[in-house]
Amino acid sequence: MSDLVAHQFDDLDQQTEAGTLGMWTFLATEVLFFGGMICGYCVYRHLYFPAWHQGSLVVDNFTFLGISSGAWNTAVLLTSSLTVALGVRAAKLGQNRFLSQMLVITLLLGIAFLGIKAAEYTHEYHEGVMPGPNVFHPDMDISADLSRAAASSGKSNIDLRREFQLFWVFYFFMTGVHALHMFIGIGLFTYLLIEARRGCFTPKKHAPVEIMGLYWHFVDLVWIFLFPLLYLVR
Amino acid sequence: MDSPFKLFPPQAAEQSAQVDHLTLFLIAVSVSFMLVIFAAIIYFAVKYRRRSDNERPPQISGSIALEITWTIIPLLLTMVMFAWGAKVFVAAHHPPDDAMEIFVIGKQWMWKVQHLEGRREINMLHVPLGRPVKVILTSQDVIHDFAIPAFRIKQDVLPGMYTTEWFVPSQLGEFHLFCDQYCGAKHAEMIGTVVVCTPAEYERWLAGDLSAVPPAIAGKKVFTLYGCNTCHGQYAPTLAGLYGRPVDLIDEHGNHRTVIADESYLRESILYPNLKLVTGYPNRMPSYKSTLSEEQLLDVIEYIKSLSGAAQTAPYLGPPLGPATQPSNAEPKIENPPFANYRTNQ
Amino acid sequence: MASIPYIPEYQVRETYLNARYSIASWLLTKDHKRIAVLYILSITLFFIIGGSAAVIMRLQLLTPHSSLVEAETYNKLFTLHGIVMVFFFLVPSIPATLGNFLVPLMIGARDLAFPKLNLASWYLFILGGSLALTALILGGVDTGWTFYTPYSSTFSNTNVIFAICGVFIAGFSSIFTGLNFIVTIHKMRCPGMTWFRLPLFIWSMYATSIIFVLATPVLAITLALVALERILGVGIFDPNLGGDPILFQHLFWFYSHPAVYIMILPGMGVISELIPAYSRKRPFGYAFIAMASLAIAILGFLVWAHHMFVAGISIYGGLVFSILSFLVAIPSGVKVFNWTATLYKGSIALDTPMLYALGFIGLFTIGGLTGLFLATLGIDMHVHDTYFVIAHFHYIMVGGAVMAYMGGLHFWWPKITGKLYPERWGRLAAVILFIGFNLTFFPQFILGYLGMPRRYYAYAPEFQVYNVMSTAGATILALGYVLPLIYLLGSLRWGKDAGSNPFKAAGLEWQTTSPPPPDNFDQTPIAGEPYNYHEMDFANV
Amino acid sequence: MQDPDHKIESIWTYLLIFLLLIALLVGTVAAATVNLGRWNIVIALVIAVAKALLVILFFMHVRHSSRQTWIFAGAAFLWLTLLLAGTIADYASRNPPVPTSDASQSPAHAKTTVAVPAAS
Repeated sequence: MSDLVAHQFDDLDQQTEAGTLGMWTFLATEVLFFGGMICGYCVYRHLYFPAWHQGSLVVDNFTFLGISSGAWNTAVLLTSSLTVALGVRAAKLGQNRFLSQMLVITLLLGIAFLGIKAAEYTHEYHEGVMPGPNVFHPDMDISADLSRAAASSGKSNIDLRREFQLFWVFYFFMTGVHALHMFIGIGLFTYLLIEARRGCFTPKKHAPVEIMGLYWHFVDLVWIFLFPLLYLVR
Repeated sequence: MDSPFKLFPPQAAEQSAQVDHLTLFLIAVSVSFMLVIFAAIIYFAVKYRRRSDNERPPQISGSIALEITWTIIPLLLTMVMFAWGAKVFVAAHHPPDDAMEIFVIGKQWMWKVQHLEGRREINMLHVPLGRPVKVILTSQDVIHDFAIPAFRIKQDVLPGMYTTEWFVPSQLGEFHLFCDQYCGAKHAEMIGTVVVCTPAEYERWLAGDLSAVPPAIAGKKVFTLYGCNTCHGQYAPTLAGLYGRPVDLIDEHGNHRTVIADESYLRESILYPNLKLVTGYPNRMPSYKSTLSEEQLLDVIEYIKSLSGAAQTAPYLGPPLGPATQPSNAEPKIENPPFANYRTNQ
Repeated sequence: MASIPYIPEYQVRETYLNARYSIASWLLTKDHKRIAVLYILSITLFFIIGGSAAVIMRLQLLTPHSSLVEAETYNKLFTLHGIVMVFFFLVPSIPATLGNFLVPLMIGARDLAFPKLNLASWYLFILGGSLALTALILGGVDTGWTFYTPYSSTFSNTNVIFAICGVFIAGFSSIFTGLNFIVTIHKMRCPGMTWFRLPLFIWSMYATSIIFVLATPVLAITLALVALERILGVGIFDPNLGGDPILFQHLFWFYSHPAVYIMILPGMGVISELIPAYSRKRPFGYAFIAMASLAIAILGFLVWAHHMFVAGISIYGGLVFSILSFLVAIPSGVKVFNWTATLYKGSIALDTPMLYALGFIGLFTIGGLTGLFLATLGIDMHVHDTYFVIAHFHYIMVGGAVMAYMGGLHFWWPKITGKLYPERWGRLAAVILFIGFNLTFFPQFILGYLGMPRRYYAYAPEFQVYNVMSTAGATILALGYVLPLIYLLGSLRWGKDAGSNPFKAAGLEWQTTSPPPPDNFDQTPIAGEPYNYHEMDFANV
Repeated sequence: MQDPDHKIESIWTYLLIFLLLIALLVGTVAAATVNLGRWNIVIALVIAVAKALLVILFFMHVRHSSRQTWIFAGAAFLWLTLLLAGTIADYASRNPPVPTSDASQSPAHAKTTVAVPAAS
């Protein structure tokens, strides 16, 4: 047995397949982890549509060059998925230099995503929409919008503000858990980059790149759904 | 009845017997299955006990016919159970139109009961024998559960929402009332007594408390106080005869649908006027969610129901009794000390 | 089995137990067998803690209004009992102990696919358990194991967040165990081990793992939302702040109903091994038992709202979930019938594990049939949230899962420790447990039908007679648990050495030595037909 | 065993998929600017599912993977559907609207009954 293969496996193929299947199983868990949140989201969107519409307008209002930061972030993550796919391909072909380059670009894109997200959070903090008894005090413009929405939906102002706050609970929770996954992804890819630089990956042994790539794609997938759910409630 | 080994609680409502019959059917099915299985196990264990340490029995790997048999027969039996159970359950959720109504509010840790004629009581529920009674439930804090074992009925009591249950008391006497959903420290003390009395006694009991204001009257005061009458009937839909009738609704895309104006609809329309718009009336009404207390809300709904005309009769529209008080602030008179039936509090 | 006559193997042979001795070699082990032993020790501790709470509760309920404990204390006790028993004993009981030990052995693998992850699971379990125990014992938690909102999120003033963190972390331990089993069963089977040659225990572990992986994350996220609600003071589930308490119940039972099958499916797997071994017969209807496990795992996800028939869900919802709940009874019935049929014309030895197995069938049958009462809408609206429910799920959880665990522990004890347990003591304890169990829990069915609500620290005097019976039974039951604890520990010191296959059972795990070597098999085995009792030469095992 | 690794896509496939993804993103953003009522969410979700499928099938190589991978990926989404369907079915069926055919008896919106209810 070579030292590439752990003692419990018969050969490299078995080890690779087990690793890949393990990651897919883990991703199935992750789908239901986010699924619980999405279920709560659906129920409250159904019950409190006007407030959620207002919330989504505030989220979507933060723009660069006239385009919502959510759309920018989607583009950033889709690009990173491309570079990950190209990186996995390079690893399979043994193109180590290209692999390292792709990993670096992926990392930069991941950091860019978190940077944009941080800018959004800061902006939202200044708008006063962080949920919580002491920090939640939406600024003048938002309050005026809320009053109008309350008037047109027949809800009391206080109720609409509560439901509006509930939107922000879900917004920060869902994007926060997603951002946590991004941090973990960046950690994993830093590890991959170090290993790639040391030339640890060969066409025969590239499973870690492939498996962690699956994770990265999944985190991208979650964002593909979070974007329309949170930014585009119309 | 005096034996400590009772198996069934008293059958004190008309549906108690129906639930018990269903239970007896299930017991009969279960016991027959148990007997078959237990007898087989014991018989096999004795008959085929190992007689020598090196014994090798004949091998039987299975039988499709048997597998099909013991899939189909239980399936059919369980479908009978489902259908029968569903019938009882659905009946228990459809009160007759002439059921008298009683409001119950659960709070940590007591039951506040409000009779339509004005009498209020705590941890006691007086009901007349032989009349269908519909209890409308809501909670002020956490989830409770209004359970009367002798009536074979229970229903969770939720904050922010109405639930109902109904029964026809069929036996005079006092019966347990329990909170069945864990609600905090004194959950076990959130108990009370259901008193089933004859209709004549019930009338006398109702009349006993003269200072009480019937909810329909109290609701009328609230209705006038907030100026509801300035719109309803003119710019807004009339409320006379509304209760129990279908309402034609329209949504923002112009689609029509119809709902029955029941308590939940009325409650929702007072709290969230915009959610269900009546065809022909753009919304002008503000929400009263943070304005009205749960009790005021019940009063107003009762008043609106009293406008239905035919079904409801005179006492509801009579002149107000006693001094004009805000119903929600008036502490109900405590008829009986809490937890009186088996344990005094402290 | 080749005759190597004169070397006293067991003295020089390297086993997983004697390969190393240091404490570090245990705490850092990646050997699935050692991790299984770590789990056995830890869940025994949790069982003792949870059981002690139950004893105090039963004593409190001996009289209608006992002053043994205060109302608040009683509430904390049943919460402790529920959380510890459900999340830290029943859920990991068979999968993490017997499952961990046997899955690789039964499929002829050297270890689980991810040994480090397996060790991490145990550490997560211990971390979660310590957090929860700290919260439950210092200060206490009074929400009940169900954490119903808005009581848990707004009204309770106890250490809810700590307890939730503990359960959350332990949840990931379950997920990783399930993940490990799924991958191991898919990818690590030895040559010849096709899917329909898998022992039935493996099928049940596979079904259990599906539930671990797909249900547990929903509980984790739901509890995280409750914690968030408490920390931030926002109303996710509190109607006064715009939330909906019934949503919590949906999400909670989406995990917690399948979790019931996490507890019982492994038990069914153990029984499916014990009955053939002590009847010396191939299981009757092997494929049907295996497929019934999968059917239970999948249908089990479709019935969660039967816990909510009177909670305020729509009547239509009630009807749909009621009919689906009846469907899940069918595969359970199929299993019971097949086990019974396996006995027919067998060679039945009523040894300790078999006593537990037959006890399991009886108690599980009662538990399952009373489940039909609860699935019947018309009866559930009378007995929901009463002692009827308590009795029903204890028949499944204790009469089912714990009986199976005890049976399995005795059956594989020689394989795990290399020592035989004392057979007479074993039979005595099994009989005591069976009697004590029925005396404890059968009266509770009647109590429930009479209307006694659950979670009451004081009750109406007319309920007393059945409560006295129940408490008396609990005393016998406790004795039934203490006995095995003593004689099993004693057997480590005084027990006779077990050979490879003391019970003359079929299965790959009996073909290796007891205790097995660190790599399980000296050479990779080749699997034939399972349960090949017709080929076994019982005289020369 | 079907091994996903032995099939290597060309760079151009990846680039093409990437361009499709970006095009779909532009589509989502554009569709959100138009008010289509309840169709907005439908379109947004259909596009999201399309994007997800592209990523899963091509970037995650499920297209060339074993049946087992398909089952695992599919099972996760099936279970998510179960959770959503069961929960939302309850919310959607509470207070069910009465079928319109039953509503023949003078709906309350009829303006003919002008009465001031609280003529106190």
